[in-house]
Amino acid sequence: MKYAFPLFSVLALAPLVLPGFHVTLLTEILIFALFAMSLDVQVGYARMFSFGHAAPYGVGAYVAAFALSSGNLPLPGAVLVAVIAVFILAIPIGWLCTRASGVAFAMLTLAFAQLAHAVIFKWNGLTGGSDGISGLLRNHGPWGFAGLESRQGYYWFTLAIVVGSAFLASKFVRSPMGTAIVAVRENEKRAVAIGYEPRRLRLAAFVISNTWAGLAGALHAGFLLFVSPELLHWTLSGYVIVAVVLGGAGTLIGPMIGATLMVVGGHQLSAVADSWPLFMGLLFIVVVVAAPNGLWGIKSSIANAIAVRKAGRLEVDHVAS
Amino acid sequence: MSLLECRGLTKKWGALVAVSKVDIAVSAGEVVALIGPNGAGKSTVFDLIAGTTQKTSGTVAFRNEHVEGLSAAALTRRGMGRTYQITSLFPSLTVLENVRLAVQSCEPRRAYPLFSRLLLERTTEEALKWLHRVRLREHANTLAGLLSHGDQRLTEIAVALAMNPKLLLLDEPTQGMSVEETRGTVELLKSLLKDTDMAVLLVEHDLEVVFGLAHRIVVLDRGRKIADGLPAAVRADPGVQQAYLGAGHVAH
Amino acid sequence: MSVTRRSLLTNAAMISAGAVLPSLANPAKAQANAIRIGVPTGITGNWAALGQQIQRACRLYAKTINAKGGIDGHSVEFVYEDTQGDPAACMRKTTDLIERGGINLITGIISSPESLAVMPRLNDWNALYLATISGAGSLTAANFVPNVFRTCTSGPMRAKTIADWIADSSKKRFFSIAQDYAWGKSSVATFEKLITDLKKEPVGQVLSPLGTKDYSSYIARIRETNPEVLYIAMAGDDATAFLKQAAQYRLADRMQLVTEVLDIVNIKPLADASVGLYGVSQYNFAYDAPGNAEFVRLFKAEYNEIPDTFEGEQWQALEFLAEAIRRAKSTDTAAVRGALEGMEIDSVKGRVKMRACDHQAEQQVFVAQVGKTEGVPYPVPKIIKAYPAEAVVPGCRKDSY
Amino acid sequence: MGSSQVWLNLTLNTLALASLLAMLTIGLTLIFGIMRIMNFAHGALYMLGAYSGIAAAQLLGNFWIGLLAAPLAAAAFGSIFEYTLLRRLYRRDGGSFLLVTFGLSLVLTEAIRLIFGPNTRDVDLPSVLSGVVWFGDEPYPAYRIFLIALGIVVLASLAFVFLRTRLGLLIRAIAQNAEMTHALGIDVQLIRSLTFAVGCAFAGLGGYLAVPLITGYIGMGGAAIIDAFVIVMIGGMGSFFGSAAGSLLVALTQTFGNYYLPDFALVATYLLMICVLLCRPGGLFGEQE
Repeated sequence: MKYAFPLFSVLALAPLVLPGFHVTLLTEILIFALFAMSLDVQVGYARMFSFGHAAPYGVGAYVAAFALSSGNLPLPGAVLVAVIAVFILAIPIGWLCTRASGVAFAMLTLAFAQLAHAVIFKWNGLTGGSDGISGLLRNHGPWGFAGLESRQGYYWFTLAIVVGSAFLASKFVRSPMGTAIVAVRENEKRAVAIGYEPRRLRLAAFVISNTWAGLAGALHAGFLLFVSPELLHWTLSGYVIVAVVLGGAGTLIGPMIGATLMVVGGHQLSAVADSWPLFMGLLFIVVVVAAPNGLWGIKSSIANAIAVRKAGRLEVDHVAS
Repeated sequence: MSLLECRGLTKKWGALVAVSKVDIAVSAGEVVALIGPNGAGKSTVFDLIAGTTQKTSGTVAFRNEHVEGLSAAALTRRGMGRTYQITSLFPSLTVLENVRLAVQSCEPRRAYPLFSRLLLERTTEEALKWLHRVRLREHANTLAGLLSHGDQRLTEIAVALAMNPKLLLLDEPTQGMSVEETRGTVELLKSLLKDTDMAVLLVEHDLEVVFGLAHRIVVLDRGRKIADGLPAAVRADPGVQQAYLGAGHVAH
Repeated sequence: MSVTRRSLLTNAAMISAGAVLPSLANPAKAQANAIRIGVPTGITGNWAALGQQIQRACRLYAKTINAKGGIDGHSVEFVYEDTQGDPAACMRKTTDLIERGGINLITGIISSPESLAVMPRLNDWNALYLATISGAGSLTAANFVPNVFRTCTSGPMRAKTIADWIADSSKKRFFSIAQDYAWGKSSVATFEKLITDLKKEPVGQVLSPLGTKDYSSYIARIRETNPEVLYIAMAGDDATAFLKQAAQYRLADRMQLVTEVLDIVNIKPLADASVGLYGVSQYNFAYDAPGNAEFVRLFKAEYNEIPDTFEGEQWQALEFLAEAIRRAKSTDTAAVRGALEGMEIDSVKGRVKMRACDHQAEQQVFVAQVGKTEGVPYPVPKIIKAYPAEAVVPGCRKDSY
Repeated sequence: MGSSQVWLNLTLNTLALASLLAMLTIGLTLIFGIMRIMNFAHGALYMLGAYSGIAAAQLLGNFWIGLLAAPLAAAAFGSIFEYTLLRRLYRRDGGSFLLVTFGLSLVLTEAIRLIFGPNTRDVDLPSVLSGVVWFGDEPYPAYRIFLIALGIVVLASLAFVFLRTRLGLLIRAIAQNAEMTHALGIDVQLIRSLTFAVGCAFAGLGGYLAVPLITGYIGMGGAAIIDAFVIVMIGGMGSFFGSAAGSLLVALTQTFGNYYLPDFALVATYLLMICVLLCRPGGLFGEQE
């Protein structure tokens, strides 16, 4: 990750030179990237395809919205409360969902997400029903710190959280637990034989992934200052999975790139062409055909190709001498 | 009392008797080889001991404890490690990570600490030590799936050893290796087993390997034990010669 | 750290400056160039049919007014963006239109959640939004913001119109079916309260989830209750599906069907099965007003069709906006807002007044019945009675009666 | 309307809905069984069937033509897709299929909007189907009776093909073990392509048959795909009989649920799926993991 620091520096300095709208767009990209990265922990490392990842995202957003509006908590406090709430909810739901694996797991997550959507849609008094909760405010901190209220302030806040999360996630997947999760994905029987418990590891991956999605959702609430049941709609679950696969599952950075492409691509394409979904669809198809391991996979295939060519040359040299 | 004590092991597949009333005992520090012609039931006996196949009758006692019906994971925790005939590493993890997973599974903290740097450092060090001993140190950061076949088998051994087993079940450790690799592996195993009280039960086709390593040899033929003794005695046993040579003659 | 902190503060200052800038820059830009109006609407996705109505009205308006030399010499230009009905996308598109495009006039947003997401920001953006579809009562009540004007009718107004119309009828027993979301629920609540006040009896109510495909169970329930009138608060594809299935069960033979939304887009697929259906026509192509006759003529010439509800509603909004810009002699937000407040125009629905207190346009609402008419190949809503604004518009900043 | 009439009504409604759902899901489950892929484009093919059926029926002024055109169009399009794209991907993991079929559904939906416009489309029923059947003094739509009859005929003939013909045997064999079947000298690829085409044809037919109830609209595919997945999961992925049973169960839940507990209608199907999957992760008729 030799590019991490320069990239971070560029992103951190961006608001100083970019016009306002670009900062807004960057904030949205960062949040969606975090969301996609959170799903990658589950999909890429534990191979648990979730069709209901909008649920923790949406619940995180709603809890943060309650905390901001009714609870009057400062913004970081609201985000923290949302993360804790999603964490607590993820444990029992994950426990149930991890009873199954493969497609059945995916459909269970979908079912729970649809239930969450129905509850939020129906529970008018609390959630505002289909109209959602609007007019949220980024409340001051306890010492009147108002830096997060501005567009740039919120961008830096988001950037810090997203970069921190990406750093932690990359540590996590290489951590003792992270490698154990990959081991279960690669060869479950063998992992059991050397003493690991797949269900517990899957549950851990589920809870961590969901909690991170909740964090992204809470950031979304603070960003748009509006929440509505669309945040829990299955189409969002679909889009985030597409972002993960598009970018390259199991790489953390790939899904973030996929997410960026989906937000920027969707936004720019729709500005120039009415039929932009058609072009997005074609793009997905082309990526699948041309880049089996997603966009980030292109980089490693190029690296591999170079390595193979070098190795070939060495061999040739060897034979020649 | 031996470390491993099997009595009357029997396995029937319907009417077919694969293993019949086999007794095997392995003591601490002992290297026992299980040999026999194809279809003699070596692998079945192995699977019965490792718990991956349910036996029809008989008993398996490990460290004075009946271990019937225990899962592979439970046996591992009790100190019975094994390698697999078909290599079963985690291909997209590095060699180091493969071994580290084994080291770390023996850690008392079963809560899988998330970011314990100490644990990570200690287990990495331990894993590197094992890699060093199987001479794979320089491949530590290679993906296991990209290793040569021989090196994968060595990694398998390192993984098994890393869990500090009291008894190691080695399932054809040199299968598919070149003559040179086989020789190297035998030397390596010898050196690994030199100052340890770990016991080994070895299934192997290659008699070179068997006679190079084993303290004692158990011979199976058609599911029955036909010999059990020191290498020299077994080599001289007419029954064994009959079983091997007879089978060989028929085959040729 | 100190650097970050300082730049943070500098930037906070820059933003507050930025919020003021457009209002200074825009009039000058508008004087020199075209008047640009942002339309974040549903071009693709589930809302495409309504989005098409919005776009058709805007295109025709631009073409017509620019042919006449624009507004005070400035041509009018619409910038369309696709939101697919998603509030987050609508927010992004609107931000883009306003901040990057330098536009301060927005119209054509479809869903109520989209409107509600955008509205709290309008003040910071110093931009105006003219609501032409969103019927949620709260837009001009609990969620009122000064920079929003609703030129179309609201849900409560339509419910009130039907209740008034029913007051004259001898029918007593009423059943309601509504889509299970904010608008449907508030419509049913308003309607049931009003008819209860009229000493009539609501005998049952069903809320159908959005996207329901099979309405047969609800129809069975309605048949079992056997009301005299069925009040329907449904819109979009769900409305079409329900009306179609109701027709297959011959529901109209047993009871009177009254729908809060009588749009051509929903009844056209039903063909003759829709004949006889009653309902509220927010805008009606056959309404006899000079402005409407001209609009329908232009529309037919352009699209070879008669205009539907939101084509009329959108046209009315644009007439309001154009007149306000003329009177304000600028597109400056505050000036246009000032001009709009209390402004009266002769629109496609007759005389319409934008009241100053909550920015709801006071206008008459029509009750119509579907029937055949000359020159149109499919049945269309025909006005049977018009209710004046005084009777149907709720009190100021209220969405109930 | 007496209570026995209500029951008769609800039962018929259940059967009619089940028959529509079965058309939608049979294709999905067949394709999963034989190819192990989740076809996210199934909803878009359903929509394609609806729109091409409407177009054909309107062009020739005959409803019945649509019953032919819809499955043909969907099968033709599905085959082209299978031949040009899916075939390259058989060795890939689930993610590739997800992305490519998701991409296709975007392309197809948007192409249909471009060709047919965003407005709702409908088809005229012939008089024999647009009428009603009287049960006492209660009218019941003839079209729903037609749906029930058609559903029974289609399911019965499919069951015959599945259980009694060589093709059915091959399909079941490939679903169980494709490599083994291939080793027996059978052209697995041909059977796969055929099954995919047939699966798409049923999606198309289902879409067209739904038009007289819900009309054809942009977004009908998206609404259908989730229902279809739920039913296929409840029945068991890859199981023909499972998807028939799942359709009936879901139709039963929705029809009676909407009548007796309308507030829970939204979640009833999902609760049903959760219960089934927690007890039998492979679905009612699927292989248990």
